[in-house]
Amino acid sequence: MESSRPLATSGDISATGDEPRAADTAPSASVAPRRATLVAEILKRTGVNVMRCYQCGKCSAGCPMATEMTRRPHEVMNLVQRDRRDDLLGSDGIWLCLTCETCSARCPNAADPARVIDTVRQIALEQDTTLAPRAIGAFNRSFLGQIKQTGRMFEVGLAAQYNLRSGHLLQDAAAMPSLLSRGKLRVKPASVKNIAEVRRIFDNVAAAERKAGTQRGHR
Amino acid sequence: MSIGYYPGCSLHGTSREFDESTRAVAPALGIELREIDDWSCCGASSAHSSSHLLGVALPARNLALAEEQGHDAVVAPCAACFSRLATTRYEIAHDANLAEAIPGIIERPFANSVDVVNIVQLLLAHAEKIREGVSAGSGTAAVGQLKVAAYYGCLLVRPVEVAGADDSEVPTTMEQVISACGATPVKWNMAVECCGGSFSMSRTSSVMRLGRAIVDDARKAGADAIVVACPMCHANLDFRQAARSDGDALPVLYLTQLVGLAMGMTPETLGLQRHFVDTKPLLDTLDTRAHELAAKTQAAAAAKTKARDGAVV
Amino acid sequence: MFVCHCGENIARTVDCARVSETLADHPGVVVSLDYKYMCSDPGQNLVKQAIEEHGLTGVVVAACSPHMHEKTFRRAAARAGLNPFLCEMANIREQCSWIHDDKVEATDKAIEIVRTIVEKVKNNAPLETIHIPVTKRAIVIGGGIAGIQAALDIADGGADVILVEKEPSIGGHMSQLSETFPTLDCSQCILTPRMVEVYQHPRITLHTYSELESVEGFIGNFTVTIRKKARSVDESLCTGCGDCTAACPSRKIPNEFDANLSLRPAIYVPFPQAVPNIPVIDREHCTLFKGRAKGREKDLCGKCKESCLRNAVDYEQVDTLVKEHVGAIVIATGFVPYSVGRDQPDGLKGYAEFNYGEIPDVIDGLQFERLASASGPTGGEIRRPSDGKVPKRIVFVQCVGSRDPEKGISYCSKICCMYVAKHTMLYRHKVHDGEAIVFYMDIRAAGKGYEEFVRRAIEEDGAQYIRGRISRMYRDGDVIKVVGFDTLSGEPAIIDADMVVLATAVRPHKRVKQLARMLSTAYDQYGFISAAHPKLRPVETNTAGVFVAGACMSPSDIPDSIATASAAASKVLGMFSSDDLEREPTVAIVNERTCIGCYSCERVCPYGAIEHVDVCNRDGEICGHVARVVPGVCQGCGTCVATCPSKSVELLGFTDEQIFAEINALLTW
Amino acid sequence: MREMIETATDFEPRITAFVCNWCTYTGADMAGTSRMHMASNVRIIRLPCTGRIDALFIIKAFERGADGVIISGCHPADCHYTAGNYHARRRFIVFRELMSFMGIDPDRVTFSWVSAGEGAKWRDVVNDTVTRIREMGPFTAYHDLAQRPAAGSAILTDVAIPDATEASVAEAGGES
Repeated sequence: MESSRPLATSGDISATGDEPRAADTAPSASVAPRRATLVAEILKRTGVNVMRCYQCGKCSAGCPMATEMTRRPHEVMNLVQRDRRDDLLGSDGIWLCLTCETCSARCPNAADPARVIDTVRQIALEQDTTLAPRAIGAFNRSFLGQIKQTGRMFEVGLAAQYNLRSGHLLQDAAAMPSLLSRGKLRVKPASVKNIAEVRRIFDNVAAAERKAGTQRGHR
Repeated sequence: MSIGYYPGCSLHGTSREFDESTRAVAPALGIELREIDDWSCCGASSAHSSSHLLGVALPARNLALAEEQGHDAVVAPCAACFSRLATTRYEIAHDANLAEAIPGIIERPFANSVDVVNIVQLLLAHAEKIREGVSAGSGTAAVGQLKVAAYYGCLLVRPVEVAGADDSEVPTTMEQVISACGATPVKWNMAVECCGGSFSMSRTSSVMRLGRAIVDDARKAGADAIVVACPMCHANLDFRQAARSDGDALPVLYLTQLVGLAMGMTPETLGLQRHFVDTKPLLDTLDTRAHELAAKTQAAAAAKTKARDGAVV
Repeated sequence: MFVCHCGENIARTVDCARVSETLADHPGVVVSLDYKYMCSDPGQNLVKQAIEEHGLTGVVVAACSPHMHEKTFRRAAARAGLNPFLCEMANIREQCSWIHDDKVEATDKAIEIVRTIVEKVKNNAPLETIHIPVTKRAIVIGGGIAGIQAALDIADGGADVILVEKEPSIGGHMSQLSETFPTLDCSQCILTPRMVEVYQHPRITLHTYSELESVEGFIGNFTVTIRKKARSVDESLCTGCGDCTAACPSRKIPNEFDANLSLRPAIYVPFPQAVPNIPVIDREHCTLFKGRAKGREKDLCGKCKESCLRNAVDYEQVDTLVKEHVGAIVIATGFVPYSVGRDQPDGLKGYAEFNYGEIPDVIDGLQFERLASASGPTGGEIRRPSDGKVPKRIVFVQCVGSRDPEKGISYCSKICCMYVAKHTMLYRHKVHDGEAIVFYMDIRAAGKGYEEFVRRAIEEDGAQYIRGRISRMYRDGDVIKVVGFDTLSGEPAIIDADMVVLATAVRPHKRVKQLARMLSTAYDQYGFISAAHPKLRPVETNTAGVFVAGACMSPSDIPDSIATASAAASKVLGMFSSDDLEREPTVAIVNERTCIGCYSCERVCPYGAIEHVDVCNRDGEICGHVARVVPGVCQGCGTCVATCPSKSVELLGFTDEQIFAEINALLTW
Repeated sequence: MREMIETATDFEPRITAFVCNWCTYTGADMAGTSRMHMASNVRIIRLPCTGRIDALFIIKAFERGADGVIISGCHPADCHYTAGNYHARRRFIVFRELMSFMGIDPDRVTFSWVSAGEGAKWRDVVNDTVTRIREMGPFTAYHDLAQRPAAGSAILTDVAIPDATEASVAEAGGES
């Protein structure tokens, strides 16, 4: 008499996006897969509901970088709410965030702007690595390259690689002697003994992400 | 209780004085630190901002090592390392799927059983020992004259659920350690404002601007120096501000260095010579002031005794 | 058996025709039909006709929740000559059609629901409505503007009223206000005459400095106990001359009436127009009582008593308990402002980013009212508390606490938008070169003349409104740095203010939960009293005979408070208009033949409705005793029924037979 | 019939809910008013108060084929009748032991407090209970016992222990 059915939860944000519902719903394969809304995607990745944001601007008020951004944190939240993907992923606001978490600590609605911006950055990189400003992308790539190579970050090498990648060839070059004289720079990198293990972590993460269908584009 | 020591990359490089002072202070407080064998980089913000999973997996390897090596807790003096390790511990504890996936990814058994503490929490737990050391009288007299601004920055107070500070906006833990050292913490406004953190290299101009506001407010509040517990904060407030054109930089001490000075260690042991903003003039001035003051007090006491004796006679 | 479509509400997911067809075959069902709107007149006529035509002995209406329309259909049945308690409702809307999608499934469920109720009705017995007498006196708890209005309206309507106020004077928060929006008329000028009227009204008994201690009884027949706290001044002797107040040597106690912006002595009258104008000794701060509390044998002071020519000061006075019988209760306990400080009650957080309000010259709205009031600590001049300077730039911050779920309050406090606009006007009228800057999120000015009032503040009085929340404020030398963001211009708004006024949230009084429990009335997660129905019964509570008025229900301004107070008063007067009340006969009865007189029922009865009855034999000799339920007192919970070891108690309307019939109908192999 | 469609996965439990009129029934109404969708396996029996609930109601429900029972009333201290729910709670503590004795897994009964304002909580109680009972599978102990004499005399030679249970069930049912 009774058919089995999913226990839908009202107010579930995924209902407005097109997240897969319970597995036993009617097959929807015939419908062309539409990309999930940013709100739904962020909810799925982080559990943060961006619709909680009511645009009070408290995040932007406390943001140390707000003066340098053209898209401030509250505007980023608004662009996510309105699913303005292209405007958002191309905006400087997401790259100028320091992840200092001031916004999230003070957000009256626990809408966690820092986490949202962080996630938007990841979504951007998965779509197109060139979206990141050259300097910031260069820094991150150099940093991760270092870890893959030696298991630890080695500042001289990092600075050299970063300067090459960012095009700021001589940045802080003048400071090198004074850093050296203060014993602050190691000339030779110290490597982790079991470096193979660290490298496998990178491979395993990549494999896991491929499996989860969120493979990063620049790999 | 066995505490694993996670120095992190910075403490083996640009902020080796943080490492030196931590290693010097710990035994004096009866803390045995054992460096985690074969630790690797926590990935910092770079790993995390490229891949959430990588940002958890790299710290998890180190927590798994600590677990294997029999530690109950890990202390990470670097606030950035602390934040990554503590966030990892928090996220794995609150996400069953992640907890299941991690052992496979780091290829190690992992029960997430090791506590993560920062250097402020560790020192605060030994505040009584610090006070004993200070009252033993061997400490540098200058510390008693020192007025400092306790600078927490971001990672020691945020994210609120991870950092474990007593209050994310008006924290007092660092001030308590400073008071235990005999120095005076000033009331100021920038204790939890961001210094620019990881933008030190990639966006130096922003870091200069943010650091300047912090140093200026500390100066306005009457501080002789700023005390930090984060290599990035130190680099941004010391290295970057040393270069400011008005020359109005303030000495920036690691909390461990302050504790070391208070307990009578030499500036060299604590690596103070490695700073860009020279700390020597400040310490010398304060030292002189302390001695003058002591002499004055002594003279006054003597005069009083004399006067009393005179009255009796 | 009648199935309602409720327009599309039920018919959308329940196949009403199938329900009525299926039930038509059910044993005992004579009529089974469905109709678009059963609650409409034609729908009700269908029921009446069917009863008359077929001589029905029971009616089931499958429609909405019984809480919605049970009364409607029972009345319809009664008009057709059927005992109303033979009519029941099957809830196929709230608990079926509205919560399911699948039509087949929902229809099957609806059929099962209806079947159980049909089986129940087969076991229903005709019952007679119970009549209970009404005491035509009311008690009003709280002497603010809502309580004053309710008391006056009830008393003017001809019933006696007892007004209880916990403070030494009535008047409430309204007496502290300077001028009121949207007319800018003086608050005290319109309030004080009403306070005097209360004092002089022959039908109002006023108990100030008193609190409700306990309540017993039920609608129409409550017994309340009032604790009159020791005032230490004999009210019958005191003339209110003020000599004692002048004589008191301890004068450094924060003055609550001035929101702690001034000081008062230990024996004091809260404010000059207080009603009654009789002082009270604040025993917590009085030197004499502090000494006694520490066990000193000799009193340390006695100046007020010495100064009193009428010998009205009485240090030996103790709290007294007064018992009163009333028929109705009005709750009007008002509100307290949220404070941004570190210490907070359960569920709330302070504003660490505002340094917990510990920055001098950051004050709240009520404090600004006192600064602006002619009777306030500065005589109406706007001067900041720290150094008495006239602030040249004031930042007003809206939604502090309110609409801030992370701090524990999600709701809008409703009055702040308006009083902030008023504050900017008062300030600009008094300090012509002053800047009034308001940080707001939205302006909520829904009320007669309200939007115009806010526009006037902006257009004519030059208040500057910036849309955005404040992230942080800190003291920077002589000024307060207010770090905000103008979300409309997209620019940071960092302002050096001389003074900051926080429009803090409106919260229910902290003791109202305790009161609500005493009266068995519901309250929401914040502690505001819940109305019996948010729309249809806004001033009644779920406890019959208990009504509610003013800001203890939800944040309200003065007109709202007065409106709800008058509404509550008219409800009370309506109740008092007849000599007795009708009550549903859902009460327990004892089968005296099987009762063994163990009185287990008496132990569990929450209302004390069980009495002992002697059983006599044919010769009139007492041969045993049994329990009996007093129908007027019994509220019909049925706890005694489930407790009775000899199964001698039944709850009319919910008998064992009825419930087992339901279970049997619901589940069959 | 029932056995035929019941495999481990698509078994649909039948659940009877005994709820008080003032809190949970109103809460369930509120869930409806708020259009909160939920599993349709629950049938509500409205009582004035949880204090009215007799242990026999629950046993009767299981005897008549319920796979699970929900008992829900006002929160402690919020009872419309001041203290009915306290008495109910006290009674159920004793009752749980009786249930195990009678061969009913106490986990088949959900006790909860749902106030008139907690429509969402009611939805969760319903959905959680349905999920849990679905995992536990159908409650067939009493049904099997009832079927046994009908199935043929051969089974009557079975061990004596189930018969003792059967007797107590018959008693419980017989009193209704």
